[in-house]
Amino acid sequence: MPDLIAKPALGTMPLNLGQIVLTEAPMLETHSIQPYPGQEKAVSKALKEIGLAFPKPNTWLEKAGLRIVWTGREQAFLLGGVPPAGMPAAVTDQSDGWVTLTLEGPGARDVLARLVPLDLRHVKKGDAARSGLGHMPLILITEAPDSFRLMTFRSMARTAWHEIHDAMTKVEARRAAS
Amino acid sequence: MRYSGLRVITEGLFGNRGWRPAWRDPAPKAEYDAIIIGGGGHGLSTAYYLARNHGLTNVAVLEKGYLGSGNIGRNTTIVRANYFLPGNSEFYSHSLKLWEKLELELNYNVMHSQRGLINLFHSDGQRDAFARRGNAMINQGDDAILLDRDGVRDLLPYLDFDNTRFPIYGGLLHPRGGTARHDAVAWGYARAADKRGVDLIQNCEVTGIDVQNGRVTGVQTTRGAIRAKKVGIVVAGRSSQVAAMAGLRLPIESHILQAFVTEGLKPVIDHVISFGMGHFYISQSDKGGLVFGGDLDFYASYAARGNLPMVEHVMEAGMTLMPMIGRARVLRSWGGIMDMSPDGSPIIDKTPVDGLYIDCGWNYGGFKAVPASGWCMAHLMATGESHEVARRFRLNRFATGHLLDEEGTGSQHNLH
Amino acid sequence: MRLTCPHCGPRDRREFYYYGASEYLNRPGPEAAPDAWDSYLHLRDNPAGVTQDLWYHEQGCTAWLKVTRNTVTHEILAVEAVAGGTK
Amino acid sequence: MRIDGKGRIDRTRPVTFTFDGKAYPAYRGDTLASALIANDVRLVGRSFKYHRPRGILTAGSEEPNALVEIVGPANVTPNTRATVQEVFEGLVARSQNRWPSLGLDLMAVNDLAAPFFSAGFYYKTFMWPRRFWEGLYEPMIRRAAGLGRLSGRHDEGVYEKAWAHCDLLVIGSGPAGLMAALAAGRAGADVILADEGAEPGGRLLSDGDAPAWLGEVLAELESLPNVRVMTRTTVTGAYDDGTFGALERVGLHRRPRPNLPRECFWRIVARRSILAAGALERPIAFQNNDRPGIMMAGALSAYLNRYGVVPGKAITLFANNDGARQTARGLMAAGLTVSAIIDSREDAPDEPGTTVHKGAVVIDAKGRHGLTEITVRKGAGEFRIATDCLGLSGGWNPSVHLTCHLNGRPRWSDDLAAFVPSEGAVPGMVAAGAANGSFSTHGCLAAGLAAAAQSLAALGMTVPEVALPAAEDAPYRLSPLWAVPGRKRAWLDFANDVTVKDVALSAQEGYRSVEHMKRYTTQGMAPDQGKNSNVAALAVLADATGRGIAETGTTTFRPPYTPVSIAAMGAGGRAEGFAPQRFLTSDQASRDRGAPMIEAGLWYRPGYFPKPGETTWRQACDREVVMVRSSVGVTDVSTLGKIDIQGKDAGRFLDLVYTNTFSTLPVGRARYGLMLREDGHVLDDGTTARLAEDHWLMTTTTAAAGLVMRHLDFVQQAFCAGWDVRFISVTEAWAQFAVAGPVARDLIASALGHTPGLPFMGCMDVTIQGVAGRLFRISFSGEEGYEIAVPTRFGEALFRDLTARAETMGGGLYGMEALNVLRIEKGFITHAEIHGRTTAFDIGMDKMISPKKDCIGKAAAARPGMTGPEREQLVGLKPLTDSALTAGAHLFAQGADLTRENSSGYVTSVGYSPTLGSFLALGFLRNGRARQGETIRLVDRLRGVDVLCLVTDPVFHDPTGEKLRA
Repeated sequence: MPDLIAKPALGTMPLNLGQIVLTEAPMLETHSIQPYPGQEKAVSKALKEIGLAFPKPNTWLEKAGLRIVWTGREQAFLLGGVPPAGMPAAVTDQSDGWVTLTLEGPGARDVLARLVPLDLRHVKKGDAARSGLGHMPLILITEAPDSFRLMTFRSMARTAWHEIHDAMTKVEARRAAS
Repeated sequence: MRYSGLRVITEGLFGNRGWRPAWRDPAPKAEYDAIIIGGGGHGLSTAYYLARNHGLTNVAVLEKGYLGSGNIGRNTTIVRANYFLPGNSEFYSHSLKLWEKLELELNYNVMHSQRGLINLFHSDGQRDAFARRGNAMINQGDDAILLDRDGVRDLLPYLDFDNTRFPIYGGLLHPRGGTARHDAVAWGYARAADKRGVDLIQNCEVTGIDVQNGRVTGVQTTRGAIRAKKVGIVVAGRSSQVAAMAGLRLPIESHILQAFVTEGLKPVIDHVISFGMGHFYISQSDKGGLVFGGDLDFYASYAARGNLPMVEHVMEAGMTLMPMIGRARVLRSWGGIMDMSPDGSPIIDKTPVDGLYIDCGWNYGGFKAVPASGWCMAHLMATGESHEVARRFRLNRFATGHLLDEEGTGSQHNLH
Repeated sequence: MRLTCPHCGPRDRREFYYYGASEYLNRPGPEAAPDAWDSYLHLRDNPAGVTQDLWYHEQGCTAWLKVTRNTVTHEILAVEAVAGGTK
Repeated sequence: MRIDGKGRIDRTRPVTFTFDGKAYPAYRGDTLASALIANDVRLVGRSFKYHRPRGILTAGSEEPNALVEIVGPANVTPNTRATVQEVFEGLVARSQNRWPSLGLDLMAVNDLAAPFFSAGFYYKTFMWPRRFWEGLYEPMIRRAAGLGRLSGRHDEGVYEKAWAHCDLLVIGSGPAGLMAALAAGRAGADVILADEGAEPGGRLLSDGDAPAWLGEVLAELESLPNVRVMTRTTVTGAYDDGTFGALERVGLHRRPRPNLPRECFWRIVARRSILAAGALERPIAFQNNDRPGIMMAGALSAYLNRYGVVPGKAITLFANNDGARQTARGLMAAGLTVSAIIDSREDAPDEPGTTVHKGAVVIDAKGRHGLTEITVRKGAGEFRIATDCLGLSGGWNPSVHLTCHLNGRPRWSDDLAAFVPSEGAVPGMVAAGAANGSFSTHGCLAAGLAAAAQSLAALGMTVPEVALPAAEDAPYRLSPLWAVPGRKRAWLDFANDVTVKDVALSAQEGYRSVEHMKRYTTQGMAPDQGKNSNVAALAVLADATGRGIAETGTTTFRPPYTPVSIAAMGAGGRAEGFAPQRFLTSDQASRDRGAPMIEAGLWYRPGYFPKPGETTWRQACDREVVMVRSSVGVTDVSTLGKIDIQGKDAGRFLDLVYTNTFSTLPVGRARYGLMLREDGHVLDDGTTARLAEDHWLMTTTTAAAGLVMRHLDFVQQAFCAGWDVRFISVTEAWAQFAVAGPVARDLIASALGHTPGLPFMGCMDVTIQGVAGRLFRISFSGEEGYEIAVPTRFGEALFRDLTARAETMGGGLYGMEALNVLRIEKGFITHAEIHGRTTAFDIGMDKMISPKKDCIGKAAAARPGMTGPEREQLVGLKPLTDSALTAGAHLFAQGADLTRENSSGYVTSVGYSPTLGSFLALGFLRNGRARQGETIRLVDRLRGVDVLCLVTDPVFHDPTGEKLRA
């Protein structure tokens, strides 16, 4: 056990507004996987060991509590565990680099529509996207059409929380006024 | 016909029937001593100073649309001499001195208003950079005052000093900086050039440049061939196309810069103000509209119109800097085509073709340069030598590494 | 304005950073003459019409893209990854 | 006057509002304009230039006259169209651009001086004496100009921006838009139907009693989950690739509620679009046609049918087309008197119930504060008609505006005497209905359906069955009439006071192109953007120049279609929302110690850590510098960019992006690297460590972290895509702290539990209190220095731990100020020095450009202008006397005049060095390296500093680096 105390990015309680809930997700072991040129298949093969494959762009896969998310050009994040050793890929520990927020409930997409320039009309479980949350970087993981995980830089956690909260407030005020 | 307050009154009393055209509408002659391609601010002032300073009056200005149809009528009208690199300093200083006498020189009220320009800074590092600039301005013989936060607050109490992302540390005040009525500058030069005998030929597009044995001999136009031994290209965002007619490839990329004006409001902003943490600059026109702009749209374009990301960025900058303008409504937005050079500074130089001269690379600072640009381009075309305040504006300086990069962003055209 | 990123699909212009003409891909060799470097770094065709230029999907997959488009109409004709792409 | 039984207002919900301090009754559903009409208020505004009394001209957003200020509890909104602003309980409105009052406006003296205020008069006078412009003329002009007033207070209102995506955007919900939306909705397309009005229906609500089928269509649209009806939403701009801007008035029509946005600026992304924005009726110019009480005929219908009000008892109409007859019939059916119709057409039809003066024109109007009488000319005869309301119809202009936003030019139709949209002007957009010149209700319905069919086909969808409701299909018959000749002023642009004479004068003076005319007269540049007047002004110009209208051309319509508040488009930018904030893990700990936090890019970093008794930042800074030099200091350096680089070609890659060689660096060592831009100037510097054979960690400056990442991505993808190299930012993953000072090693040993035994520029994995971390022996202070990194979650704990240990050793925290002084003492550069114009030569590092290999920027750095004695080179500067120095000062040779020509350099960084007991500076001096030992004059004329300095090597402290390597 380390003597140093670990701290989450925010350490805040979930926020409920109307039917929408914003939560800081617990930190999850996260590793980036970047196959070397031409090695994507070999990496996929290696990932089979844990029941996964290198994900296609804009998707994520899940197996036994492990999740692999496409996070950019020739890059994926493995969430919840350690990648198999010896893959022909660069692997880094990204666990501490990101804050993950969950946004759930009817109207979650209305909240995102205030911050994210993506077309979310037809999103479904298994979708992933790189984009922006306002002016912040974003990895958007869709768990259901009204349930999302949002990852952004850990140092920007407060701004991210504030901006999502602000958007939720406005969505809720509109609902109340209608 | 001379303009004056008395003339306005006498004409008014007689139904304003006596006003005559501000310029003639001549047909192109077969030959001129010099041709200026481009009837914008720079082209018109070049023609005017060719006539005024060098006695060259057998000159034609060829304009494919109407006079002043380019960036001279699509800018945010800022006039300043606040550069810090030798080469730029003396040039813009010279230009500002010409501005200060322009109304009487042209007998046309261009409404040059020296209301003071304030560049805000938001960190110690920015203050140091602005101090360097301010000292350069004073060394050049121009004016600059370094304001601290309270000094800015005294002048601009409506800025948000308390609740803003990038607090205001101070500002560099350039008291002689200000604005002018953009169209009037084009019209004033046009009228004054016409009066000295220059032919201003509108709706005349140059379609070719005739070169024989490395010498220019004239141009082809939509209104026929016109001969001339000296031809000046002064076409801003279209420089690459026109120069290509003479086989030249320029260090220029054309980009869009948007600008905005609000509905008329009673006087509320008395200075020209520029934000230091995001491109945003603003002044209020005499008609009452807030005139403001930001950075380029950043992609090469000839469309003279922009897109929303930069619009929103500019508005967001306005809201963080001076949230009192929130309820002003944007009436119109527009875009100009900027001739961006690799170091952000202009080119006034000969070309490899004898008798062919070029004046371009104004990036988005061309408006304030109009008088000196014309002055120096005329000097170059008349004497074959660079004017002393424009001697660093060489076409080959990128090849040699003698750069004039005020922004320090390097050889990427859109970053200046 | 929207660009269709070969990895991410159609995206708003604000996700992209613009560099300049695709000429930047043709880096002269270390032994190239100064003229070649001048041309590479500074001189541009700057066409009023179809051009190819470089965009970076900065707020996206971080791919550098070569975009074929029209500078007069803003029509986007093609977008391809500079490094080739995994699809 | 309110008409019983008419209108769609809610008579069960009376409300009270005030205008210019007087309270009036109204109903929910009224606009301010309809409510004023209901209360017989005729005078509502003053014109821009002549301060002419003005009434309400239109019933829409194109209103040029009835602009008012809305006074809210916290702020005032100027230039609000009374025709758009909905009335709610407690609404406070007041007139603008008048002094002292609306009824008695002393500025109206301008109206008397009108002959001298002809178009462009100001270009011809106010030139002499020169200095009177800023002092007298301009302030006078500015005070007279402008319309409403900004309060000068921060706009604290709530605004938002949002995105919406759809297959089909239908702009306008009149008959064409409704049919289009219905068809596309039934086909299963995602449809957004946007309309400016408070309720959908467009002209169907205004032309007469709304047809029964309207309710059914709206109900069906409401029931379709794929159709989104956005009311109070004006599509304001068309942008590239199916992107539209739209402004929704979310809260402006009701009493303010907490958190409810006032407005929302939408970015709508649509695969296809249908422009069904209708048409705008145009006035006819004649003498004094701007009197209050003169209104568009269609507006009269709208006020009657939609709001149940009429602005007069004895109504007359002046038209050149059949359209105004519908207004007449509607009025008469409601029991009102239509005294006469003046129809300019000789062959105009009769109208039962009223007199039609055929081939007649109105030539003058009387009644300064409200119309009382018009003068009509028919043939050679003239006669007067008493009237308090004149409806005008000069025909209709299709709302082509959005089709022009991508530089499309509308096409002139001689048949319609109007501009119509050019096909394909906006890719994917189809114009339909009145917006496309089809003016009958039936024509609109059919066109809407056809447009939907066209759009659905393009979307690959099948057109469903839609039956067209029965509707009128009257032909559009018109004989163009723009301006009635007359001696006195006849208004074209009401808002900007541009008259027929002004346009004629413009042509007379050679401003004959349409753009010249617009700019010279200001025609079309007022808040209505020429919606009411541009076409007539063109016609007058065409007439004056002897050209046709088609040849004259039109000015371009640019976004926005209707003005949009800066606050809406800038929503989110207010206050701290302008950019994300990045916080260190040590942020709270630093604040707890009273450290002022300074913006460093997006980050916040502590400036200094004040101790009791210290009253200035300098005291704290000096103490912290001495502390680092004498014992040990701790500071958070996590903001530096950290890039993890892996692969067997990583060394080769580093050799390409750095000037110096990295591939030879042993594992467990770090090296300082210099990175150039391809143009040969310095991009960034930092240390890169080799963690393992194929594993590297690059450090960038805080400022350039993003820039360097983008640069590396480019180099890799463009030039070495096939190399085995991969990299990713790990900046956020690690918290990193610098520990520096003579006893730094002891502190590290105490924290680790053992002495690391790391050589200078070494790096190693460590376990610190049970946490796996990394230790680097690097220094930015010149003292023996370490940087220790742990996963970010442990950052705060380690920071507190290191701080506590340092304090027991006589050390403690130091901030940015001390860090800056420490690095100046050592001559280390930051972006104050590598400001984008400096070369490796300038900073004395040209030897770091390896001759053995290529690197980015090498070729361009070899250009003749990039090196040599003419360049300003990095030097140290030390005052000869005990004097303060300032950054930004310039350097002059002693005895030289203080001119631009003589300025031979400048100061980039200064600090007071408690170590050396003197201010020190870094700067650039022409040929500076050869001038060490010279005395130079440092002059800051902005701040009155003038000090003689010794030119020195930039490294002031420990020049041999003994302390570093100790």
